[in-house]
Amino acid sequence: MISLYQPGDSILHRIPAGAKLLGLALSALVISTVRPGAAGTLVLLGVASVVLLVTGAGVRGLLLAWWRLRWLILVLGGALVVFVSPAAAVQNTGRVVALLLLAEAMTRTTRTGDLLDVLRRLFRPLRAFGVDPETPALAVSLTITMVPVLAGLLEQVRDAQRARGVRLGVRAAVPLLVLAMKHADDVGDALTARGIGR
Amino acid sequence: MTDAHIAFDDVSCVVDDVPILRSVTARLSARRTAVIGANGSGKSTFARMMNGLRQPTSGSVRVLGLDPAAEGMRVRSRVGFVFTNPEAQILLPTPAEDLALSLGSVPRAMRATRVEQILEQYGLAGRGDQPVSELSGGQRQLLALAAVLCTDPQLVVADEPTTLLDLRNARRIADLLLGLAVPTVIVTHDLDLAARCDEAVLFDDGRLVAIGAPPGVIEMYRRLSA
Amino acid sequence: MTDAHIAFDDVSCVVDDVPILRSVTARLSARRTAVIGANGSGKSTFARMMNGLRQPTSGSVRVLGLDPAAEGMRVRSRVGFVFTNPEAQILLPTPAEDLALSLGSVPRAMRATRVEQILEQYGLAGRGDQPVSELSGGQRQLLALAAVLCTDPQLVVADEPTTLLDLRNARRIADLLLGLAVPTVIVTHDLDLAARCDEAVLFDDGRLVAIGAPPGVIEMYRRLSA
Amino acid sequence: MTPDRRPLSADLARIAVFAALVIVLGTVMVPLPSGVPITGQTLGVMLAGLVLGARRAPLSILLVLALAAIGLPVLAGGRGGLGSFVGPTAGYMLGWVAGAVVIGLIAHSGRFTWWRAATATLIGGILVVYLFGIPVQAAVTGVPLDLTALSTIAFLPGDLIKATLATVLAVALRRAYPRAFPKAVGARAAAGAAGTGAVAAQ
Ligand SMILES: Nc1ncnc2c1ncn2[C@@H]1O[C@H](COP(=O)(O)OP(=O)(O)OP(=O)(O)O)[C@@H](O)[C@H]1O
Ligand SMILES: Nc1ncnc2c1ncn2[C@@H]1O[C@H](COP(=O)(O)OP(=O)(O)OP(=O)(O)O)[C@@H](O)[C@H]1O
Ligand SMILES: O=C(O)CCCC[C@@H]1SC[C@@H]2NC(=O)N[C@@H]21
Ligand SMILES: [Mg+2]
Ligand SMILES: [Mg+2]
Repeated sequence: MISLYQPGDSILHRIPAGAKLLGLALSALVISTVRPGAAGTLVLLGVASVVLLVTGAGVRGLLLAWWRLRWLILVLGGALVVFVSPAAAVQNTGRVVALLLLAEAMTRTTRTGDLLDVLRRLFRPLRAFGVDPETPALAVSLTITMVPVLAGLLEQVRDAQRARGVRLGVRAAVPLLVLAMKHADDVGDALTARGIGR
Repeated sequence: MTDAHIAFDDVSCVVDDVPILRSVTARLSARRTAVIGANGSGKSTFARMMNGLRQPTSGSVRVLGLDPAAEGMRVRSRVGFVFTNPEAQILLPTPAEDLALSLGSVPRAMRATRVEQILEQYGLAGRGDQPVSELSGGQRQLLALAAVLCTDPQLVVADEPTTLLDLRNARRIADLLLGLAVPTVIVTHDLDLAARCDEAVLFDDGRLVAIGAPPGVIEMYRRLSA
Repeated sequence: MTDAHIAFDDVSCVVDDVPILRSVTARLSARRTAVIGANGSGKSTFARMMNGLRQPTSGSVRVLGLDPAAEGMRVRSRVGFVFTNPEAQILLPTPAEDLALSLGSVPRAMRATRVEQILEQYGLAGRGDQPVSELSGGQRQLLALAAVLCTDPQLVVADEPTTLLDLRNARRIADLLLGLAVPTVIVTHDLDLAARCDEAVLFDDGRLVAIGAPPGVIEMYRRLSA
Repeated sequence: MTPDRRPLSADLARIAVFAALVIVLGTVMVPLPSGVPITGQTLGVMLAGLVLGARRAPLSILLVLALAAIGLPVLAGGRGGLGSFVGPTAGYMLGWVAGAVVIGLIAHSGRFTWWRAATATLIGGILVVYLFGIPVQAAVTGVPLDLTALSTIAFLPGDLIKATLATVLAVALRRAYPRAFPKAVGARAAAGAAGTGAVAAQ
């Protein structure tokens, strides 16, 4: 699975992951509670765009980010203009877009591994309840390993249908689920055998 | 040369810029053909092309006179394919259901009786309604084979069908496959099984490097792997 | 008899009212022990009990002087277990991460160097950060083995570790396992591999029916399967 | 109702495999202009609830959300990143977690039957998810609540199909691979500590 991380050495790349995460959470809180007016929202959008530019996304990356949000902007904005008011449309749509841009900046500049470490730290208090903070992090990695395996199983089931000249349609999910559960049980044994996860 | 049931002509296959078959030309006309070679040498890819499960990037494949790429359905209704892992091949929860799936062309009223017959014939009598996951490895491979053979294929391709089996089950499946009246292609790492075929094909790094009587080809494989 | 690293004493195992091991008594003291027998005869169950992956319904199991049922963690930290299917054994997305997981006890700072060493040693140099899904079958089995052996186990149990491999890869893994200095138990359908061990154990229908020098035990298995 | 007592860590792999399943199902999606897509992932949520039960299923969903949070493209159509948690779909994702719990509770409240599974997916997989999703969507987008609620009609046909599918598949899986399910309440008492119980005991 390819991470959405983009290597680089901008300021945002160098700020620790935990700090960025906290920053994003705080911005989300502030933006949605303060509810700046229409003008304020436009300033906010400008700031968010600049932040994204600073990550090294370039003008092209920035435009692309906006382009991906086009439907949200058009439809949400449109609905709000029709049903509420143009000012509300700018305010509310702008708020959502600004937050999405900030989040994209965060995602582009933070390595998966660094976020995993944050996750580990977040889970550290769990130790008091007898949960190993490594376990959630391990589960995350285990899932990443399993996605291509599952895709491979899907292919096996597809091939089996084609080879046998039958089309199961959605019923094909049954053999897929069986293979997936079998795989899970094998992995469970391997985990136990390696003395991990408990 | 016209009676070859399988003809590969300068077939190459490239996946993600990596060549996995390189200019393979082969005419198979023996009743029983073994395909041998190292892990990743292209054996399974070669076998899968016989059934249109994989398509060549260039070159032409003819199977029973048909082009699997263009006439996939017709080829597949004539070619039976057995995979290594029976688990991946059994599509429905119980043996009876799975066999009935293969018998789509048999009138519904007769299907149940036919299923019973087949179960009996493959030593699975009484297990028709048991969850497939509770069958033993050998029983599962027998079921997978039964589900393929009961459609009366005109050609059978098997990709390492005995790998997970013990002596008796491996022999049983091997005897079944080698005893078929229709042409049979068997991909295998079991060189004793390969030796029992009429012809052998050796793959190395995507190339067909030898084709001929099994003893010589097996000897060459041993030398290559030394 | 006190130097047996594995001792089964009248061990039975019943799952859903079906007996899968019946009163097995065995003392293994050879450096390399092969376990052979038909599909479903109980070999894997026997092997799994050696590190507490399965528990007996009755009887006692001692491994390296410990009881796997009661001291699971301690036994598992001493016993390395290798499965047939490398896919299920590799737990993390890349070889480097997977090996690092095994090296939990090594100080963080030294781990990366150690990982590089191990990759080198198992012919996987330079592949540390490649997704596991891009490794070949043989490379995956090597990685799985490396992840187990790098923890310096005092006993190694392998359940059909070479089944899915070609001649060269199978030989490589077999040589690795047979060359270990610690006691090794190998479940296998490959009788050539079994013949290379110092002792062999034969299972039939949940019963241990023979234990002794490999040639005799293999001969008996052949007769049983006839 | 006795919840399954196996240690959670013994089921780490199952929890992960369902997370992976939800991720793979994300490739089946229809983007809608509202920013909330129709997605195959709700089918995964329902299956997780039915198979894993009330304790493990939500962990599976949380795993997917954690992966999304650390920037992997695991949501419908390959989206991911923290944006998803501040956008209009945030509530639905929260609803998946709660829904998985409810599905598990209902489906495993007695012997596993198709009607229990169906009830579970309808209530937990649709009602609960919407209950969380709609208010958050309305709050984030500023569209009035009633209008937002009305717009979810677009999801209803798909979600009803997915509920049916999840029910049928879970019942079939139970026949094909009985081991996948936590033992039913009655059956467990009969089986006692033997067999699979012994494996779990350690
Ligand atoms: N879908 C795919 N995508 C990328 N590479 C593939 C794919 N399928 C096969 N390959 C590669 O093609 C090569 C040939 O694969 P193939 O399965 O034909 O080998 P094989 O001879 O059957 O090996 P084995 O003995 O291990 O079954 C391998 O290197 C494999 O990694
Ligand atoms: N979890 C389980 N539930 C029910 N039956 C099981 C389970 N695991 C194993 N069995 C049964 O126990 C018996 C012994 O299985 P085991 O895996 O030990 O055989 P084996 O000798 O390793 O066979 P193979 O050569 O096919 O690997 C088989 O009949 C099998 O069906
Ligand atoms: O991918 C996401 O960010 C979450 C998407 C949430 C989609 C909701 S869940 C309930 C309803 N049914 C659908 O098919 N889509 C919506
Ligand atoms: Mg192959
Ligand atoms: Mg076994």
